[in-house]
Amino acid sequence: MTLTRDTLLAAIDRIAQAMERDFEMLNAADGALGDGDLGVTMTRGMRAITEMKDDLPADIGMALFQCAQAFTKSSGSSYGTLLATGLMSAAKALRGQENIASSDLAGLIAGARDKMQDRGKAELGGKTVLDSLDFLAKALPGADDKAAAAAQAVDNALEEFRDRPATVGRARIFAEKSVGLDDPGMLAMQSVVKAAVQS
Amino acid sequence: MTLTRDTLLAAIDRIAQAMERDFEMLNAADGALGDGDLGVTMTRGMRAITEMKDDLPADIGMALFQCAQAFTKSSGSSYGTLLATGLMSAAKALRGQENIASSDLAGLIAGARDKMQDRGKAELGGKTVLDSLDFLAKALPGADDKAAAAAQAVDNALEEFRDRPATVGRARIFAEKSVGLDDPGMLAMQSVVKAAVQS
Amino acid sequence: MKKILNKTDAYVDEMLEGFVAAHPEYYRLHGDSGKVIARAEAGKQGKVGIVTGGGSGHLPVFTGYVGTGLLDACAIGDVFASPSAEQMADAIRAADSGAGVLRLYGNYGGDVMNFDMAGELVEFEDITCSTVLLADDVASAPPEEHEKRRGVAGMVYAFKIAGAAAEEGRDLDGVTAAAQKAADACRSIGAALSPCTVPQAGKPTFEIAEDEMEMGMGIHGEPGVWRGKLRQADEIAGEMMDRLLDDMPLTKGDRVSVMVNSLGATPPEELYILYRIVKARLEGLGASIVMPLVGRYATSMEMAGVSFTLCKLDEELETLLQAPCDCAFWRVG
Amino acid sequence: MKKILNKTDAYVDEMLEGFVAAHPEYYRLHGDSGKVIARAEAGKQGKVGIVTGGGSGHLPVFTGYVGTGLLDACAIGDVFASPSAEQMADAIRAADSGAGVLRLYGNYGGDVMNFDMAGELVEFEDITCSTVLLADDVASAPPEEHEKRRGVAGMVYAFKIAGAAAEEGRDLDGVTAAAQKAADACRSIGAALSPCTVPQAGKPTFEIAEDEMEMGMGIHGEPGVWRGKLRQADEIAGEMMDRLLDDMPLTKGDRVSVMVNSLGATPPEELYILYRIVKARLEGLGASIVMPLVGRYATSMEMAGVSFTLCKLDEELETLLQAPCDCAFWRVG
Ligand SMILES: Nc1ncnc2c1ncn2[C@@H]1O[C@H](COP(=O)(O)OP(=O)(O)O)[C@@H](O)[C@H]1O
Ligand SMILES: Nc1ncnc2c1ncn2[C@@H]1O[C@H](COP(=O)(O)OP(=O)(O)O)[C@@H](O)[C@H]1O
Ligand SMILES: [Mg+2]
Ligand SMILES: [Mg+2]
Ligand SMILES: [Mg+2]
Ligand SMILES: [Mg+2]
Repeated sequence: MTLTRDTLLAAIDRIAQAMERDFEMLNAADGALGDGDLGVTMTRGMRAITEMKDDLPADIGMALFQCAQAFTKSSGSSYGTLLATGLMSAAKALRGQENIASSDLAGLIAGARDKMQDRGKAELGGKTVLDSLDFLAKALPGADDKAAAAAQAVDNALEEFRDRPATVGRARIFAEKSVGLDDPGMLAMQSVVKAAVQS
Repeated sequence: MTLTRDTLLAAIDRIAQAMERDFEMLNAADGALGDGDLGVTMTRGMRAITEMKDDLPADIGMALFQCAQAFTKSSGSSYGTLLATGLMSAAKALRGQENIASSDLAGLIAGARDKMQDRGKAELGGKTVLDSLDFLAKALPGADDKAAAAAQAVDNALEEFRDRPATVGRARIFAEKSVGLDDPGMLAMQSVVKAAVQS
Repeated sequence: MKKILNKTDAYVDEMLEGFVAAHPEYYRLHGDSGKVIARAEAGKQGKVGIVTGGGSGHLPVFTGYVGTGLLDACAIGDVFASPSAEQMADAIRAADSGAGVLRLYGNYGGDVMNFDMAGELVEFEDITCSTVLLADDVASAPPEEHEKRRGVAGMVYAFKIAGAAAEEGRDLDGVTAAAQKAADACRSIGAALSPCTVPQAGKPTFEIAEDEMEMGMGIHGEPGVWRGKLRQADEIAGEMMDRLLDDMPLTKGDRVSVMVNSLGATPPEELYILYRIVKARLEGLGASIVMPLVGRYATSMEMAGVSFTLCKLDEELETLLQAPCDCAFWRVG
Repeated sequence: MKKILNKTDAYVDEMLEGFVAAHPEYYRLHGDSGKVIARAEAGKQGKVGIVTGGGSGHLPVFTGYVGTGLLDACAIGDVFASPSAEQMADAIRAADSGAGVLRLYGNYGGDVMNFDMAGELVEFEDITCSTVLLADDVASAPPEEHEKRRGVAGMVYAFKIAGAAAEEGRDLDGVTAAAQKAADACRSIGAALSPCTVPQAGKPTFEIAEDEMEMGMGIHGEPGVWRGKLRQADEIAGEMMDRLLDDMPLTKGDRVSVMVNSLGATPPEELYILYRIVKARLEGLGASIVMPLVGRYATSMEMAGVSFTLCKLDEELETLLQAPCDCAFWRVG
């Protein structure tokens, strides 16, 4: 299986829909210990991408680059900025190609994770979106069914970190209260990944 | 029957209680077309009088003068100022006396009505407290049972004016809407008079 | 709406205590009623004094506008209640420096009766008083009965203009005439989205549904001209401008100042959204906007809503409006 | 709480349109993102530039403080959302006049990441940047982790002090050092009574019962240190002062400025009631209050509540604090 501009366009539609559906859930999850805007960030970002998606080039690197640009322009929230940073990392690696081999996915995600870590200056294991990406990067290489493995990985990450305290972002101010609560950024990544791999 | 300092003190207690009881009712009546503070005005005023009532002199004129002073200091609302103006008028007439003959009541009320009219520059028949006083002043001379006549007069005044439009104060801005609504100042006078004459 | 206070009966006294403590360079308590504020440094000897008075709960109105080029003294009542005649007389005394005192205040029954009584009191002390009533709220009576209207935010223009005239050294007649001209040049209208709570009453001044607004409502919650669904900002601004311009048409070449005022809770962000329309309307007529005022100039504690005021200027009014003034809430020049 | 607006998506753009229209003598839009505000007249050539940035909904923070003796430019995000790195880079460009630019803003993840990215962008254009983060909210982390704290109203002191240092002609290091000193000297705490509504979210940022308050709540509705029954003003002020003074003890002879700030809906009347206690506490310790600020300096739209900020002064900070400044919301000197 390889991913192309068409696969990307279809995934964008599904992710955009998922974000509209999860708007309240993500706001609420973020609002428990933070400022409650994650649903706003994600719907705005995906709407911005949806608006320009017909103009995306076949060059999948360029296409991801343009998606990242559209997303950042729509807001400067932590999550949006981190996602765009991750997309840029993948975009750079893919520049000039018209498709992504599924065997390259794990490496692209690991690369995104590292760049996002540089940007946000947070540790792995800190109960953030970084950990979801880390689980993804580690689950994909050995898996035959990449879609199922990815869906499982984001679930596992949430499971694994639920009872740990937050250490990053607004929520770390309330580290104890965060025990037992899912990290909103990990929830968002769960929705994104599940929408992306569905078909 | 004559009225003395003792009668006055007892009446003050009853009126003060009536105003506490009618606090919400008077605010609501005033709030329908005005600023909704008549209950506040009346309770504040009566509390101010209650606080100093033990020091009232036997000279009934001086006593009423001091009541008027206490009431005005407690607020400068239209109604408070008018009531105090009326009390001052009676106080002047009674200066040096230790009691009020019941036969003098009508004249004192008529005098108060006139001074209040000067102060507020409103016409009689305008659906205000002036009309309640006017009804009182006219009902008392012929009546044997002054208490019953007074209670009847304030009821009659309300009855008579209920379906007329307001022409004075905040409510006149909504003259049409005021048709069918009781004037809050007339309602307050009804409560005051009924509490005063009860025994 | 919740409030931060101690005993409701102490609200105004404690407020004034903090007020003079926070701004000792501008304000001081005068006399011993505890409810009269005068300038920290009295105006020039021989300057006409200007006093105002009214209920608390409208800051910066009334007492905030005591200051250079503005008012000399202010009598302060309980929340939304007129001060007493005795307090007003004290304010007049504080403002007097021998050249007479203008009483400049809103057209409300209690205030009128009490300022009249106060005038009678100080007459014995040979203080000459004049009166100008603000009656700028177009929602409160038709044009034929404009003298019955309530006074609202337009009083800020009158304070400013009269204050500048007095500072300039005009005599009582001159200051009174300038104040009257300013009062006549102002038209206001308000729209409320939520009530406020008078501490002593303990509950909101009125009730209004979550999706409703009221056009033309008074600053104490007096009813307006219609109540209906909350509309979009541009529509609200459009109707408010319609009503003001119906009452005082403006045309090409007119010069006008405009105030877009928050009644309290409404944040400046929303005022700026409204101001776009106000500006477009006035400029569309060919009028020029002079010194627009967008902010909280006359409020009702935590009421949500806005008012617009137009003040049509001739050369004299414009010069006086732009003259320097200084108080804790407003500075020009 | 109801809002006056048009389309929620247009809220910030329309707000800024009205903002520059109402105050053309102070502000102009810079660049073509529509979300960068610069001084109407650029600062002196060779002056160190100061930029800030952050979400909308906090007026006068952030963009209101662009002005003489204050900031040079500001990047504006959506309500409560960080602006993008590109907008921040634009603001840095607007502020630069060759002497470097200080990035002075609140410690929030999105803002930090984006200002870092913006710095990387303008490095290519040979603009040198320095950074000072405001982290004054004592409720948001214990003293040992003070660098993790959120930035709240203390930023107003930092803007003022850094702005005066830049206006004085100090170089980038000097301005940065003054800003850092100001940031280190500030401690804030807030207490919220009601939430506000982010237009795009359409519902309140949090829910709180009619008789409850939350101590230590953040300006975007981030949770505080306790939630409980609404207390009396004097108790609230007492606890807020306790928490500030625990974190930064003051003693006889200390000089301190204090801000008693409304988060939006809370009217100035209530701030004055609180200020009595603030003043008594500080004077009781033998500290002297310099230039108390009581009003709306940093808000969250129509949120009801207050914040207190202490800014402990040495001679340098006091001089810079009292130097002249001028913007549409604040003027000193
Ligand atoms: N520095 C960081 N490094 C990694 N992930 C982060 C960082 N900061 C925030 N996150 C992630 O972003 C989520 C919050 O995003 P968002 O609501 O946009 O934050 P904010 O509103 O504070 O800008 C968190 O749940 C976490 O997963
Ligand atoms: N000028 C007036 N002359 C006679 N009565 C008046 C006048 N103004 C008001 N009133 C009476 O006072 C009542 C309202 O009193 P109040 O609530 O104190 O007024 P406000 O709050 O407007 O000062 C009215 O119902 C009316 O009976
Ligand atoms: Mg968030
Ligand atoms: Mg009333
Ligand atoms: Mg009243
Ligand atoms: Mg956010």
